[in-house]
Amino acid sequence: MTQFLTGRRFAARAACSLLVLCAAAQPLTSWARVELGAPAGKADATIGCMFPMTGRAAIYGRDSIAGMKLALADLARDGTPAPTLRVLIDDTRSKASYAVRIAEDFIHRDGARFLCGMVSSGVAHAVSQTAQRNRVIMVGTDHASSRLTIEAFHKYYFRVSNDSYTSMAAGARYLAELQRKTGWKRLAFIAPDYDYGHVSWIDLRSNFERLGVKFELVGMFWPKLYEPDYSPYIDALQKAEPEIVVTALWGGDFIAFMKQAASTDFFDRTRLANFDTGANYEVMVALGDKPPKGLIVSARHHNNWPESERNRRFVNDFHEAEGRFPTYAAEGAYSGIMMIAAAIRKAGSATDTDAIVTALEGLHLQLPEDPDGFTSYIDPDTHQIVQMQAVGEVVPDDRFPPARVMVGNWTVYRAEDLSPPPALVRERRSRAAGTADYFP
Amino acid sequence: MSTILETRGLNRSFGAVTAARELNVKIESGEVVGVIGSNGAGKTTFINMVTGYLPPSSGEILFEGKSIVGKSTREIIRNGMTRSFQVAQLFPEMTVLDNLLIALVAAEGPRPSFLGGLRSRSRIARADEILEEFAVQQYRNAIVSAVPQGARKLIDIAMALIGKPRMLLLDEPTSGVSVEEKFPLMDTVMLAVRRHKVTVLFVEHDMEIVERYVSRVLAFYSGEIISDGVPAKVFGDAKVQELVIGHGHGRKTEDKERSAA
Amino acid sequence: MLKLDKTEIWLVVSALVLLASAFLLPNWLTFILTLALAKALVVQGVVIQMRAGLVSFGQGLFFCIGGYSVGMGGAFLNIHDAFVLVALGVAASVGVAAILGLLMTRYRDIFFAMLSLALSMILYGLIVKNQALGSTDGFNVHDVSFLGWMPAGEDQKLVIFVLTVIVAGGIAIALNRYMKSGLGGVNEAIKENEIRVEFLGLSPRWILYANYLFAAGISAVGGAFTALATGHVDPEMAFWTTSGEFVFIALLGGTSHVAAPFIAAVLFALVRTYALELAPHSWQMILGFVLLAIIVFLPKGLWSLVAGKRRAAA
Amino acid sequence: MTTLYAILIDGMIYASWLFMVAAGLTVIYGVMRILNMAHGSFYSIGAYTGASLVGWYFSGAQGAPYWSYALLLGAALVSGVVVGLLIEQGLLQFMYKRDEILMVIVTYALLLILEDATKLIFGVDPYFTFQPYSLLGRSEIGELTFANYDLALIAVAAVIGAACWLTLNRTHTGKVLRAVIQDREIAIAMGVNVKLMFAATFVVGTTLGAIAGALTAPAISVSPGIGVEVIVLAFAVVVVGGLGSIEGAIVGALLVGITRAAAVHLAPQIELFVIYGVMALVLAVRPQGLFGRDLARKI
Repeated sequence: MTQFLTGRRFAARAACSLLVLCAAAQPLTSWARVELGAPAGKADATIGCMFPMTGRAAIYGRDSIAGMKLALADLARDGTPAPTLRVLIDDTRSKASYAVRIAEDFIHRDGARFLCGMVSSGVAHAVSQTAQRNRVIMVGTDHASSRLTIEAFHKYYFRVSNDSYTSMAAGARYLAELQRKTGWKRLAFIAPDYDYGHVSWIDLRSNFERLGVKFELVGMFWPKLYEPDYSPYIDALQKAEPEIVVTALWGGDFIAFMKQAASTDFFDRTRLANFDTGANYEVMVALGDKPPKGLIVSARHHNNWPESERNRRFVNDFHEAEGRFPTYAAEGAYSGIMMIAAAIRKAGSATDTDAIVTALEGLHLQLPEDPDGFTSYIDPDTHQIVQMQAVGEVVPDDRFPPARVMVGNWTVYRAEDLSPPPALVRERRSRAAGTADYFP
Repeated sequence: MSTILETRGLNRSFGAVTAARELNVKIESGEVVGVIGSNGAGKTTFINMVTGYLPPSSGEILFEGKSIVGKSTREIIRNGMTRSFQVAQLFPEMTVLDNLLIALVAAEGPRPSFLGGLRSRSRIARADEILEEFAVQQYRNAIVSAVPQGARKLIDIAMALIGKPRMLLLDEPTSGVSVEEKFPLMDTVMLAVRRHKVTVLFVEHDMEIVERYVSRVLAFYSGEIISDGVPAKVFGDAKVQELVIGHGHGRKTEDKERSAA
Repeated sequence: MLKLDKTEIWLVVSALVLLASAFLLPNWLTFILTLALAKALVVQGVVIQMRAGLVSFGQGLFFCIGGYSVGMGGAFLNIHDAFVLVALGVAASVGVAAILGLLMTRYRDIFFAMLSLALSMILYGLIVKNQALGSTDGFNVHDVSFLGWMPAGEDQKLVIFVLTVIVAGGIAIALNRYMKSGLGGVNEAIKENEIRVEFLGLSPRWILYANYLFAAGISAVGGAFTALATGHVDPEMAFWTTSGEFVFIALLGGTSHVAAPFIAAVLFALVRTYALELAPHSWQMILGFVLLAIIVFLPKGLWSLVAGKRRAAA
Repeated sequence: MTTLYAILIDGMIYASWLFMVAAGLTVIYGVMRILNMAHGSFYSIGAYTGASLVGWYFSGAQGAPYWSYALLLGAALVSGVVVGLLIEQGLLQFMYKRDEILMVIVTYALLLILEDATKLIFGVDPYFTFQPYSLLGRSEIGELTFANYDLALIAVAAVIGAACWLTLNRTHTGKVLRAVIQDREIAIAMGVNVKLMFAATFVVGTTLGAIAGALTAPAISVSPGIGVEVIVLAFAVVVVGGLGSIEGAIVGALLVGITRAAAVHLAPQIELFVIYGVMALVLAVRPQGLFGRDLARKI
């Protein structure tokens, strides 16, 4: 009589599968993981950082790691006694569920008191909720959606790079001045179809309302992230005949959009503006020596602005260490480490989280992004760093090879004009109470 | 003897071709009715209509007094009329035993049980009885695709009988079976059929088989029944000789000539 | 009451071993096991239909419905009990399957595969374009309580692991019964020769319909537990490459034994985790070669390796 | 009115691109009954080889720019034939006895392998080679402007469509191919060298996919994942038109193309959803597609 499966055979199978489990049980240190700074035992505090290290956004991960190395080096060289920091960096693979998993490992297995980094706002939003649940401080260095400091704000979240609201505030002011000169009326908006794209539009519109800028919205387009073919959107944009097109496309998408638009007469009839990531060094390199006409761009950090001693030293140190010039992600990561170190020093302890939170609120720290005479500081209410922002046009400039163009004709905006008014913050936070952002 | 199957004014045409014209047939329960006719004579159309696989263009089909026109194959099978296939339709990658067990499960009701095991002791015992009855027990655990054609035919018919039908259509049971196996196969089938008191509708080309096992013959030609009666009468009928058997179908006639020469 | 046959006893033993090992193994491994077991439930959904001859290239549809029901239940309907959320996911999934099943069971092999793929891509398209559901980013699943009990942070993952093992074990026993039952046998018969099943007086279409609903239900359970374990849901769950992965694992294990999908899912998770670490850019290639090897050398799946040639041997 | 023109012309451009992508897939299924999941990878291999060759050519900037089109086609032909032969001879020829659904999964495995292979060979960063696209300039139709390159694509797609249709229906090899499609066994029995036919068909199929990729490369940023993106679109077209029929692929491409163009212009929100909606609708009504043959159930 055939037994479905004789006990003996089943036992063999169960044993072999258990064997596989045990073989897999020895601790899997993820090879992709990078460790900087002091070893486990000697560090005052451990910082768990997450960046995309594979796929299209990998360049930002690489630059962030280099930025952190510079920060640790500056802390060591700096006279005043600084806390010894241990920095662990892992690959989020730009996937929220995976990043949440790494964050929990950092907290429970490595005892990290700080989380930092993250390029995509979606990933940052997921990890931010994990940070809140575990009462661990999270310092954003590269994601920009203003939702994290407004709707989904919580006590342990801080950000050390300009967010979408700040960039759009600078952009709205620039376009308001441009309207007084050229009287443009027709505006279109195109951004990637995910949280960051939609929040950028909300921030731009609320800034336009605050400044009383009247315009006719002739089109809004939402290509998906990493869209390879923008031609249908470019055709639709041309039919809408806008005078100004504001975009929140970033990195490879922004470059692809410009190159595809350049093969049409798009730039003869419209001016393209990108206030949050447009001036990134990676974009300048990709423009080669024939940039499209009329580009208006800004970014969270520029290699050639401000002309301050601190910024020049940061850029040169980076170039010496890495053999290339940094994208804006590097300065964000650098500021993150410097902020954490300053906060620990000010709070006097590396373990009392609440003391560090109060230390961070309102903390002033001179960063490469600050022009002479201004010092960045953390807004106590939104925990968003307050910095000046410079908007400019693309001009020939070969001081930073291989780029043949950089940004020039700067218009610089004071930091205080760019932060969201408290009333708007309260109003947006109350409206968020019922949605998926709201976190008990 | 009550009428088990009756057709009244049965017609079926495919476009211009009329495959069945005004067929009026009455079959009593217990009869073994042979159906002969050359290809395209309307035999297959008649069989497919009667087993509910093909709806008639017009006319009535009554099985045990109830009309089965428009009923799904499933309902007709449940009412007790089933069929076997010229090419045995079995479950090729399963064992012969499993094939019978599936047929036994199906016979128990339209909604097979979710919990009760397929290989229950009672079902296996019943399957073994059937294997003995059809003398195919040595293939019990063999995969069907490895079983010879003759045995497969027997299993096909056995599975049809499991549902305790009152009427069974045998579709050329001996086609593809070697000459030596033909008569033993038919003896086994007829024994089982008689034991289950099943009326048989019997499509066959081999006149020797028809003559030996059939109580009545329907001869088809271009959609009409040209002769209906005991085998001797039908085979004697001049029209049948010329239109049906004359087409060189009857192996008997060729053997006679060869032996006579 | 429940007379367990030999396989079911081993299933219970394996479940108990897994539960015991939960306290020994590092928590990143229990996390991978939770995801693998949840995924295995969806693979079981694919296997049941594969045994009846239908290859579902869109099982991600129900996996996603299960996951999003848990997510949306927590975020919008303020339901935070794990059991209610999982039940919500199963109900939604079976409801959708009840409607789609009427259409789907009319098709076989390539057409069934393509239609199921199209339907899951429609759900993907709907979610991606929906702002309230966080479009492509998806959104976080709120913390859940278990009949009122709210475990602390890290223990929650352990509780979810225990729950997954118990539910997966229960479903495995039910599936074992199902595979060995009359209905299970008829399933395989439909794959072999659907016309004969019809001529035995059964309706293949309604049996496939029951299969479709049952597969949708356990796939939703898989989706729900995945959402609870990862704490995040995104439209990727309904994308066709996710469904392709379920088919991959179903083939990896083979369809002849109830434990095969579980073992295959765990092996797949481990191979992928190591491959991801060792070769972040070519782990898919490794899986591709493994799949090819399975199809060429082990058509019945890894399972045939272990169970030996039991049919021929008898 | 202009939106109607815009939809029609955009629809035509998109339909011609869809047809070129789907042609290889439907040819291979028609003759060999293989639904080739890896077709997207041939598309991306064609795109990558085309983009890198043209990129290299323009970085040197010596030769006349118009040679880049020849380079694009050359890249497609070489990569298509090489990869096609490698896969057909190396793997598929041993598997023709397997049933259809298993072949789908074999090609799925091939997809996984080829996707990573392209990442290893061509790297992860996107390739921008827009010169051939902008070289042809633009033209005005009514108040709308369209890239001449896109309009040229319509012509190229028409040529490919006509070529496939003519070879299949008006040549001797076409008749033999159709015999193989009807019944493989009988074709073998009649002395048709089916092995050669399959090898040739598969290579033609992969090359068509590679050509589609290479010709699209100048219009997009070639980056990982474009292959996976394209497969599902090609399925929608082929299934709507009817698996294995060239006319079906043409009509399917037009239907899906114009529907998508309408969606982009009128209701961008439902753009992705509308393609699969059309596919599900046609499958529900006519499972074998608009031009497919109804497979009779023989007992």
